[in-house]
Amino acid sequence: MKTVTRAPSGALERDTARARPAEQTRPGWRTGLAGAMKRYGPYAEAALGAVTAIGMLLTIWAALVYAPTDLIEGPVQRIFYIHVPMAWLAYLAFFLVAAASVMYLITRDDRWDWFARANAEIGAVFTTFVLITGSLWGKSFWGAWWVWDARLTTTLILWFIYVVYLVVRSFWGRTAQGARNAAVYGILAFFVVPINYEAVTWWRTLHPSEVLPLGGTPQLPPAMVIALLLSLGAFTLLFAFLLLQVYRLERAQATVERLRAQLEEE
Amino acid sequence: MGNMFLIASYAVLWVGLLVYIGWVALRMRGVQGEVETMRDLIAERERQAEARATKLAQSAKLTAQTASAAKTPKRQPGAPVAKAQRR
Amino acid sequence: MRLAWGQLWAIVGKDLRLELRTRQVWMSMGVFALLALLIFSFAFDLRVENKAAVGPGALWVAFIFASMLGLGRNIAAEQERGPMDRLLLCPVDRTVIYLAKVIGNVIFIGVVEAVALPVFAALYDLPIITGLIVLITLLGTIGIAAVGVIFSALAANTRAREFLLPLLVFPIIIPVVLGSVRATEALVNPIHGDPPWLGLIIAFDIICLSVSAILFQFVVEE
Amino acid sequence: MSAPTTAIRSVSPARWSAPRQSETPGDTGAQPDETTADDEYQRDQSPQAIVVERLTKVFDARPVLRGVSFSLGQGRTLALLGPNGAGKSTLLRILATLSRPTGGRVIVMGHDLAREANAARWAIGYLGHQTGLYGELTARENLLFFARMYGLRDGAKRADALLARVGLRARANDHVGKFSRGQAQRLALARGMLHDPAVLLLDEPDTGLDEDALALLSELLDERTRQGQTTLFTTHQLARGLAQSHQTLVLLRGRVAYDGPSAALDLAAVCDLYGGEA
Repeated sequence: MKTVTRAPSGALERDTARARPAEQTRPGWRTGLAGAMKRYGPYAEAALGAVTAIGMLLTIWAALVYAPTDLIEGPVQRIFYIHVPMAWLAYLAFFLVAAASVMYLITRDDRWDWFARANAEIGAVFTTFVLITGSLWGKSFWGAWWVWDARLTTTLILWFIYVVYLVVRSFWGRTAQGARNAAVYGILAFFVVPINYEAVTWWRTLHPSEVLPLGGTPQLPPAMVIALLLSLGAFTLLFAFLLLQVYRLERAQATVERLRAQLEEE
Repeated sequence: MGNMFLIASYAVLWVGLLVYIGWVALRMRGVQGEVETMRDLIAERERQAEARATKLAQSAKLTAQTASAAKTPKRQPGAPVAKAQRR
Repeated sequence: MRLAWGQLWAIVGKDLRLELRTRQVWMSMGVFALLALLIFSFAFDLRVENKAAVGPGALWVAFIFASMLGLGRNIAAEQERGPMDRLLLCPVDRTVIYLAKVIGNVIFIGVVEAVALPVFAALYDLPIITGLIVLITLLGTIGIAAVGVIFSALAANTRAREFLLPLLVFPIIIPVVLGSVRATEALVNPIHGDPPWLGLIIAFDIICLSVSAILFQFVVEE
Repeated sequence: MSAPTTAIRSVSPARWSAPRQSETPGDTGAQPDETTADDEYQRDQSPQAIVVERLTKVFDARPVLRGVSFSLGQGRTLALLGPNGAGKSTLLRILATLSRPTGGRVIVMGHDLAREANAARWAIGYLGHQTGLYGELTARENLLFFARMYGLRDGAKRADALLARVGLRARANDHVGKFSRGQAQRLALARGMLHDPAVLLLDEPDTGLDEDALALLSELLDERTRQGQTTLFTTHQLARGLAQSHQTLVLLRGRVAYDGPSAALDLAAVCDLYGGEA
C-alpha cells in the first residue's frame, strides 16, 4: 500500500477495463441489447438448454428407432448420425477460431479472443468424439481401429492443431501477446487446412464419400436424411449452448486476471 | 457384433458430453468463487483507502510549481490531490 | 521499393555474417542431420527393395529436425539483447524483416542440406543427385522456413521455446513433408500418374509466405 | 522527507553542463522566434516535435499510462522524471513506435504514430535499456548495417564521423561483444544518431557511463539544442536532468504530476512530487 488512492469506488475498475472506452458510455442499440440480454438472458439460456436437451433426445430416437437399418453396414451405420454432424461442427468451430482471430487482430477486443478460445476448446472436444466414434465404426466395418485414410488423417491433424492451440495458449497465459500469437497461429492453421486435405487425399482415400452431394440427388433414403438433419440441428444447438457456457467461463477467467492485477497493483 | 460398437459409441458420446459439461460447470464455479473473494478483498481495501484519503486530504495541499510545497507533511495520498488542482 | 530491397539484403547479409562468425549453428545442424541419417540406417531395414521406400522419408525427417535447430536459434539470436527492437526501430516494413529472415534461413538450411545430400546418396546408395532434387529441396526448405520463421518468432518470447517450436510447426508443415518425401521418392522410383507433388509444395509455399508476411507484424508488436 | 529523498538531494548537480543558463535555441539563431530567456516557458510558440494526447497503455489489465498529455516544442530538451514504475520507459517505447498504445494519440514531427509509424521512424532515434547492437559484429559493421537499413548513401562516412565523435575510432574494428558497458553505450548513442533524427529519445542514457562519457553526452545534448533538434530523456539523476533540460515532465504512476519549465522546478519540489515513492 503506497500512495495513490483513487477515491470513488468503481473508478478502479473503470481504469483497468480493457480498451473499449466508447462502448460503455455511448447509449444506443448496443446498450439496449446489453440491457435486454441482462434481463432476458437467463430465460433465453434456459430455453436454449431445454431445447437442446429435447433435440438430443429426439436425435437418439430418430437415429436408433426412426431411421431404417442400413442394408450393407447393418446397425453400426447408425453411428453416422452422431459422427457426421459433429465432424461438420468441428470444422465450423475451426473456421470460427480463424474468423474470430482475424477480428481480434483488427479490433483488439478481448471478446473476440474469448470467442476464439471457446471455439477451439469445443472444437477439440467435438473432434475427439468424431475420432472415437469414427474409430469404433472403422473397427466394425473395416476391421481396424485406424486406417491412414485421407479424411481420418486430416481430422487427426485438425485435432492436433486444436490441442497445440490450447496447449500453447496455456503456456502464453492470458496476455495480450499470447492472444495475438494464438490469433496468428489460428489464422495460419486455417489457411493450411485445405492444402492439408488436398495432400492427404492424394496420398490415400478409403473413407465413404460425401453423403449429401450438393446439387445432386441424395443417395440416402428420405428417412435417413431426415434423421441426419434432425441430428444436425440438435448438435448445432448443443454446440451453441456449450459455446455460450465456455465463452462465459473465458470471460470470468479474464475478470479474475483483471482483479488479480488490481490487487497486485495496490 | 455391430450393435456392440453402436452402443459403445453412443455411450462414449453421452458419458463424454456429460463429463465435459460437468467439467465446465466445475471450472465455472471455481472461477466465480475466485471472483467473489477478490471483489471482497478489493472492496475492503478501497474502503480503508478512502477512509485514509478523506482524513489526510484536508491537510495535504500541494502546489507543484512552487518549491514551498516541500514543507508539506507526509504525503501518502497527496498525489491525487495535487492532480486535482492541476486540472 | 528500392529501399525495401536494400533493407532485405542488408538483413540477410548481416545474418549470414553473424552465422559465419559464430559457426556453431551450422556445425550442429550439419552434424545433427548426418547423425539422424546414421540412426535411420539402424532403425529401418535397408534391404535393396526397401531402400527406395524408406530412404526419402529418412532424408526429410533428418532435414526437418535439423531445420528446427537452426530456426529456433536464428530468431532467438535476434532477440538476445532486447526484443528485436533494433530492427523494429528502423523504418522497415515488417514484411521485409519476415522475408529476410526466411531467405536467411533457407540459405542456412540449404547449405546444411547441400552437405547432407551427397552423404545420404552415398550411404543409402540411391541415385537421387539430379537437377530435380535441388528444386524439390529448395521448395521444401522454403515451406519449412516460411512456417518456421513466424512460429519461432511466436515461441521466442516464451519460456520453453525449444520444445514449443516443433509443437507449433509440425502439424502445419505436413503437406510439405508429404510432398517432398513423395517427390523425392518419385526420383528413385517413378510412378505413372503420380499426383503433382511439386505443385502442392508450391501452393503451400505461396499461401504460407503470403499469409505469414501479413501476420508477422502482429507477432513482433508490443 | 523520507530517506531516499535525501539521498537524491545529495547528488551534485554540477556534473552535466547546464545549457539553459548560457545558451538557448534562440541565442544560436536556430529558432529565430525564440529570443526570450529560457525561464519563460513558451512551448506553445514553437512548432511541436511531439504531441501526446490522453495516452493510455494497459499491459494485460495493468494500467501503466493513465491519460498522459503533453507536448514538446522543436529544438527543446525534455527531462522525463519519475520513480520506478511510473511509466517512463513505456512512454518512451510508445514514442519510439516500439509499443502500441491502448488509447490516445501520439504525433511525432507531424506523423500520427498510429497511421504513419514508418514515416515517423525516420525522425526518431531511440536508445533503450538494451544497447541494440550485434555482439558478433564490429562497431563499424554495426553502424554500417543500420546505415543500410536507413538507406543512407553516405553511411560509411557518417559511421566514421560518429565513431570519432563518440571516441571509439580506435575500437572501430573490434567486436562489440567485448566492449565494456560504457563503450557499448557510446556506440549505441552513435547508432541512435546515425540517421540524424529530429527527435532523439534516450532511456536512462547516463547509466553505466564514466565521467568522460557523461561529459560527451551533455555535449551532444547541447549540440542538438543548438541545431534545433529535439531530445527527450529519462534519468534518475534528478539534478542533472533538471539542469540539462528546458522542460520537465514528472510522471507518477502513469499520470502527469508536473509538466512545465525545468527552471521553475528545483530538486526539493521534484522530491516532493515523488512523495514517498523515490
